[in-house]
Amino acid sequence: MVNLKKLQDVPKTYVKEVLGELSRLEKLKKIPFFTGIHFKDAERELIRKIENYKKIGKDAERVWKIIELSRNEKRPQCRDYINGIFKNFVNLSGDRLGGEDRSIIAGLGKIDGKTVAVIGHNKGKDIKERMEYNFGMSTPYGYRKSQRIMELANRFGFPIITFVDTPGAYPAIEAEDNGQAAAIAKSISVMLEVKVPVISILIGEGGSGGALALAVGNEVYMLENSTYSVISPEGCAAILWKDPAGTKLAARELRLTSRDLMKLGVIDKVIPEPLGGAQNAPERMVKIVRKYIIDALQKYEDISGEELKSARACKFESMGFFSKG
Amino acid sequence: MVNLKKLQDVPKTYVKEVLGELSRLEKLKKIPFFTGIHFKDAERELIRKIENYKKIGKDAERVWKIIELSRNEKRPQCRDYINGIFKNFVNLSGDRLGGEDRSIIAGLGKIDGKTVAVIGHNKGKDIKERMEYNFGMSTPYGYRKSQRIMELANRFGFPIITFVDTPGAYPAIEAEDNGQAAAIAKSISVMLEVKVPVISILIGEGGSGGALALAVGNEVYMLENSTYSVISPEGCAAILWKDPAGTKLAARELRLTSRDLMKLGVIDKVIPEPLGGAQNAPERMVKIVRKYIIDALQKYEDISGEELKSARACKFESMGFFSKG
Amino acid sequence: MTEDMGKFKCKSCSKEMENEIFVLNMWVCPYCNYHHSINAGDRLRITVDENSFVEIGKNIDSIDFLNFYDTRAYSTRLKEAKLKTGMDEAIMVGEAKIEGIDVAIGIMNFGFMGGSMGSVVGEKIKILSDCSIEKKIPLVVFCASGGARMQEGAISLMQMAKTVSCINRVKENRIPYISVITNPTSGGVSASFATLADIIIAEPNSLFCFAGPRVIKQTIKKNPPSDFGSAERNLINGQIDMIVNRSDLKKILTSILELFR
Amino acid sequence: MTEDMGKFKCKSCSKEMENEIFVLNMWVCPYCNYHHSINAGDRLRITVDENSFVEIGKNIDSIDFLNFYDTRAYSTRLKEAKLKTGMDEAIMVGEAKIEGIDVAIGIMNFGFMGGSMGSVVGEKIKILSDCSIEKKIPLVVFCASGGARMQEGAISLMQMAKTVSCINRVKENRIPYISVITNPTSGGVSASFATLADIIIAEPNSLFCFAGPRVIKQTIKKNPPSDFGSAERNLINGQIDMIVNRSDLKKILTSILELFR
Ligand SMILES: [Zn+2]
Ligand SMILES: [Zn+2]
Repeated sequence: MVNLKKLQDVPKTYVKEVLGELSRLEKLKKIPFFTGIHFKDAERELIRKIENYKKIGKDAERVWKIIELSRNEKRPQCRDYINGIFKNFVNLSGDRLGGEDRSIIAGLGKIDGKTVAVIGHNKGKDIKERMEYNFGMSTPYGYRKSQRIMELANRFGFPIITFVDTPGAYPAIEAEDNGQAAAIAKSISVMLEVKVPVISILIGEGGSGGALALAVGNEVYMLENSTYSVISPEGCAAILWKDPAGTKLAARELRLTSRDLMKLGVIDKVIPEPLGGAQNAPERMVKIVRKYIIDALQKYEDISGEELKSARACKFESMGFFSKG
Repeated sequence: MVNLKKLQDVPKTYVKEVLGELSRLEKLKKIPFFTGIHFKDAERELIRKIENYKKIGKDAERVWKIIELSRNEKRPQCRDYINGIFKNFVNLSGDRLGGEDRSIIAGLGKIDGKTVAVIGHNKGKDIKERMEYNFGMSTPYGYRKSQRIMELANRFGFPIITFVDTPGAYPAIEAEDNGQAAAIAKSISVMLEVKVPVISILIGEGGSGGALALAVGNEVYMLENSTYSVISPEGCAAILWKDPAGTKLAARELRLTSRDLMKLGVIDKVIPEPLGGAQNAPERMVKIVRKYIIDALQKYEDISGEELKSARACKFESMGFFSKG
Repeated sequence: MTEDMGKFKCKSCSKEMENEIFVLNMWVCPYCNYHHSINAGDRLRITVDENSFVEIGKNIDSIDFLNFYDTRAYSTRLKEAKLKTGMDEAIMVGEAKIEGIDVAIGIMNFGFMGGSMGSVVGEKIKILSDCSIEKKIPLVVFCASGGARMQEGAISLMQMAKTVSCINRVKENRIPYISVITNPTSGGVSASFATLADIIIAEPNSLFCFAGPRVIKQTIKKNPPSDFGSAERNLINGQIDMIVNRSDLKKILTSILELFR
Repeated sequence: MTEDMGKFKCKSCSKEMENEIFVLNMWVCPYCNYHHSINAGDRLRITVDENSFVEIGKNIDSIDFLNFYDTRAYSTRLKEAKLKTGMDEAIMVGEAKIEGIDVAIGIMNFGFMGGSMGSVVGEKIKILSDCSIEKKIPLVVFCASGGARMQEGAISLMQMAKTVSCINRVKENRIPYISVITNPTSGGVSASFATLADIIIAEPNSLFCFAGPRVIKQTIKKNPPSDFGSAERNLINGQIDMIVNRSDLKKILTSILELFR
C-alpha cells in the first residue's frame, strides 16, 4: 500500500523517517503472531503522515519562493525609497566615536512637508557596492550612527522612518571586539526611548538582531514578500536539522513571511506588492510605501511623546505566547 | 655702567635682546652730535630691564621647582588617594564601546558612609606601569569610560570626585582616529550636565584638555605644588620661543601654579602640602585631601541637582578676562 | 563533563579529581581554574543566603504555538529539557537575600535548551524587572544562553525588544542592575538585557559575544583566535567591568550592592 | 600663499593662475581643488545673503591680563594681528540670513593669531549662543583654529569648558547647531564647540584633529600618514557628517537649515 513512488514529494529530511517506520512495519508483519498493532491502522497513519509531509514540503517550496523574492537583487532598496519618497534628503555620516558604516544609510529628509529622520540598511546594487556595504550586514559603527541620528531626531521631534533589509549583523571578529552585542542592545533601547513616532518597514530580508536593531517601531510593516526571522533558514537548518537539506523546511517552520507574522502579531500591516513582486514595478512599489508612511505619520501626528514611548514599550513588552497555569 | 657681569642671572633668551640694545647704545654714543636720546636715561632704563629680567628668571626658577615637584614620581597618585580615602572601592572598566584604558581609574566607593564615583588619571608607579598607562595620557577609551561612570553616578545621585594628574591627552594616531577631540569635548559636556556635586582635585600635572576633561567641577582644588596649564612649558617654548631654552620662562609666563590660578579664579582652593612637598609625607597628604573632600561634599549636600548643574555652568561661563568698550 | 565512579575529568586541563572536591570548589577546576557550567539550583545555593530565595513567575510555561517540528517537535524538546534539568525553563527568577540585602534575582540555565530565550524567558525577565521596580530592590541576573529560541520563530526575536524595554524601565526607576556573564552568553541574550546592566561582571573563561565562534568561522573561513569572545578579551575591549572568580563572586556582589544601598 | 603681479601659485599643486580666477573660484584651486584659507570677511561674503550680516559683541576686546611676554608681548602681538587682518579678534559673530533663513553665525579667522581661542573667542561664542537661543535661530559656526591662546594661560583652557557649556544650552533649547570645519581646526576648539554640533560639515583637505601632526610626529618619532587628521580620514572614522566643496556649501547649508525650519 505504501510504496516508494508515494514518497516522491516528501521533503528529503523526512524520507528517512518514513522509510524507517515502513521497514519497522514490514519487520513486524513478518513475526507470525505479532498483534501489538493493527497494521491497517498503522499503514493509514503512515500515509497520513506522508501526505502531511508532502503538504509541508509544498508549503516549504512556497515559503522558499518568498525568501528568494525577499533576497532578489532587483528589489527596490532603502536608497530607492529615500530617493522616491523624501525631498531634500541630507545624508549624515559617522558615529562620532570611531567609524562610519555605509551598510546603514541615515539622514534627514522631508515627506509631506514634514522633516523626518530616515535610517535603513544599504545592501548595494552591484557586486562592488555589495562588498563595500558588507551585503547590508552592519557593524557597531552602523548601529551607533543610527543611535546618534535617532537621538538627534528625538531632540528635534522628527519622526523616525526605518527601512529594514539585512541578512543580519556582520559576523566578524572586529565587529565583536567593538561590542556588537552592546551596540544592538543599545539600538533597541534607544528606539524604545525616543519620544517621536517610529515607523519601521521591512522591505527585503529582516535578519535577526541586526534587523530588530532598526525595527522597534510604533508601526512595523512588512512588504508582502519580505521576510523577518530570528535566524536565517540556512543557519536554522545547520543547527536543528544538522543538514543543509533542512533549509527549506526551516524556512517554513520559522514562520518568517509577512502573512505569518501578521497572524502572530509581530507586525502591524502587510504592504501589498505589485504582481510577481516589488522587483517587477519598483517605482509603483515606492509609491505604495510612500502612502503607507504618510498614513502612519498622520495616525501619530497628535499623540504626545510620552504616549508614543509608552505605547511602543507596551506593544513589545506584551509580545510572547505562554501558558499561565 | 652696564657690563657683562650684570647679565649673569638674566635668562639666556633675554641676553640677546639686552646685548642688542647695549650695542645699539654704544653705536649711537659714537656718533659725535647724536642727541636723539638721553644716554643716562637709556642706560638706567636698560638696567631696570636687566633687573626685571633677572627677577623673571628667578621667578621662573621658582616655578620650575614647582613643576618638578608636580612631576615627582614619589608624589601620591590617584590610586593612593583611592586606597587611603574610599572604603569598599569597586573598580569599573570599559567604555562599553570598544576599549578599556587603564590610564584612567574609575569606580565607586564610600566616603563618610556615602557612595561616590571616583575617577582619576593613573600615571603608574614604576616604568612597567607607566608604559602600560601611557604615563597617564588617556585615549578616547578612557574619556568614554569616565563619561559612562559619570552618567551612572548621575543616575544614582552619587557625587563625583576626580583626581587630575596627566601630562595631557595621548597624542597618537590611533587616539585621533578614534575621535580624541570629540571624546574630550563630550567629557567636558557630561561633567557640565550631571546633577550631582562634582569635586575635582589636581594632584600633580594638569595638562591641557586631557586634564580639563576630568576637571569641570563645582569645586576645583589644586594641591599646593600641582600645576594646571593650557600647554606644557616645553610645548609652549617650542612654539613661542622656538627654543627649548625658553621652557622655564614659558613655565613662568603660563601662570600654572596653584597660587597663580587661585588669583585668576580658575580654581577654588589651594590644598597645602606637607613641608617640601607631598612626596615627603604621602600618607599625611592623603589625609589632608580626605578632609577637603569631606568638607566639599558637606557644602553641596543640600543643594538640588538643578542648582548644582547651573552653578557649574555659570562658573565656567563667566571665566575670561576682556575689555568691554 | 563526565561524571562516573565519583570522578570528574576537567575538559580544559584533562586532570581528574574526586567529584566531591570539584563540587566543593564550586565546579571550578582546582588545577586550571576553568569555570565549568553550573546549573541554576547550584548557582542559587552558592549565591544567595540560605532559604532566602522565593521563586516568582513559577506558573509560566512554554507552549509550542507554532507546532514547530525540526527533527523532533518543540513540545517534545521542552518535555525532555524539563526531565533532564528538573527545571521549568531556561531561567528561574525570584526574590532573595545576598548577605542580608534584598535582591530580585534571575538565574539562567544553559542546560535547558541551551539557555535559549523564548516567550517564557522574556516574560520572566519582565516579572523580575517589575518586582525589582515595585519593591525598589536591585536586579541581579546571571546570564547563560546560546541565543534566541528558534522554535518560537520571530516571537523569540521579539523577546530582545521586550526585555530591553523592561531594563529601560528598571533604569528609569534608578534601580541598580548587575548582570553576571557566565559561560556561554551569546546571541539574543547578549544583545539585549545582558549588556545593558549598570555593572557587568564576568566569570573567567566565559564566552560573551553576539555571533559565536562557529558563525565567525563560517564567515572568515578559518578559526577565530582562541580567546575570541572570552571574558579576558572583553575586558580589554571595554565590554565588561571585571572578571571575578566564582569563589569571590558573592563577596564582590555584596560589595557592589552595599554601594547602592 | 604668494600673491604677486596678480598671480597666485597653489601651494598644493604648484600651478599658477590669475588672482582673479582664484578669487572667483572662492580661493579654491581650479586645478587640484585644494581649498585655501580664506579670511572671515570673504567667508561671510560667500556664505550669507548680501548686507544681511549684523555683527554682535563688537565691543569685546582682548587684554593682556597676564603681561605675557615670550619673544614679544601679547599686547604687541594683538596689535599686529589687528593690523594684519583688519579684524578685532579670531572670531566674528553676528546675525545673518542664508537664503532668507535667519541664523546666528560665527566665523573664525585663522589669520588672527592662528585662530587661537582666548577669553574673547569664548565670550563671543557665548554671546552668539545666547543670541541663537533668545531668537530661536539656528547656530552656524565656521571653525578654524590652531588651538587655545597660550598667552592667556589656563584662562584660555577654561574657554573650552565655557564654550561647551554654551553649546549644551543651545542643545537643551533644541536649537540646531551646525559646525563647518575649515582648514585647520585643531586643539582646544576641536575638543570643545567644534565637535559638539548636531551636524558637522568639513571642507575638503581640512585638517581636523586634537593633537596636530607636529605633536604626533614628536611622539612617534616619524611622520604621520599624509592623510592624518584630514577631512577625508575623519569621514571614514565617523567624526564628521560630510565633506562639501566650498562652492556647494551655501546650497547644502540651506538644505540643512530648511530641514530644521
Ligand atoms: Zn582543569
Ligand atoms: Zn592646486
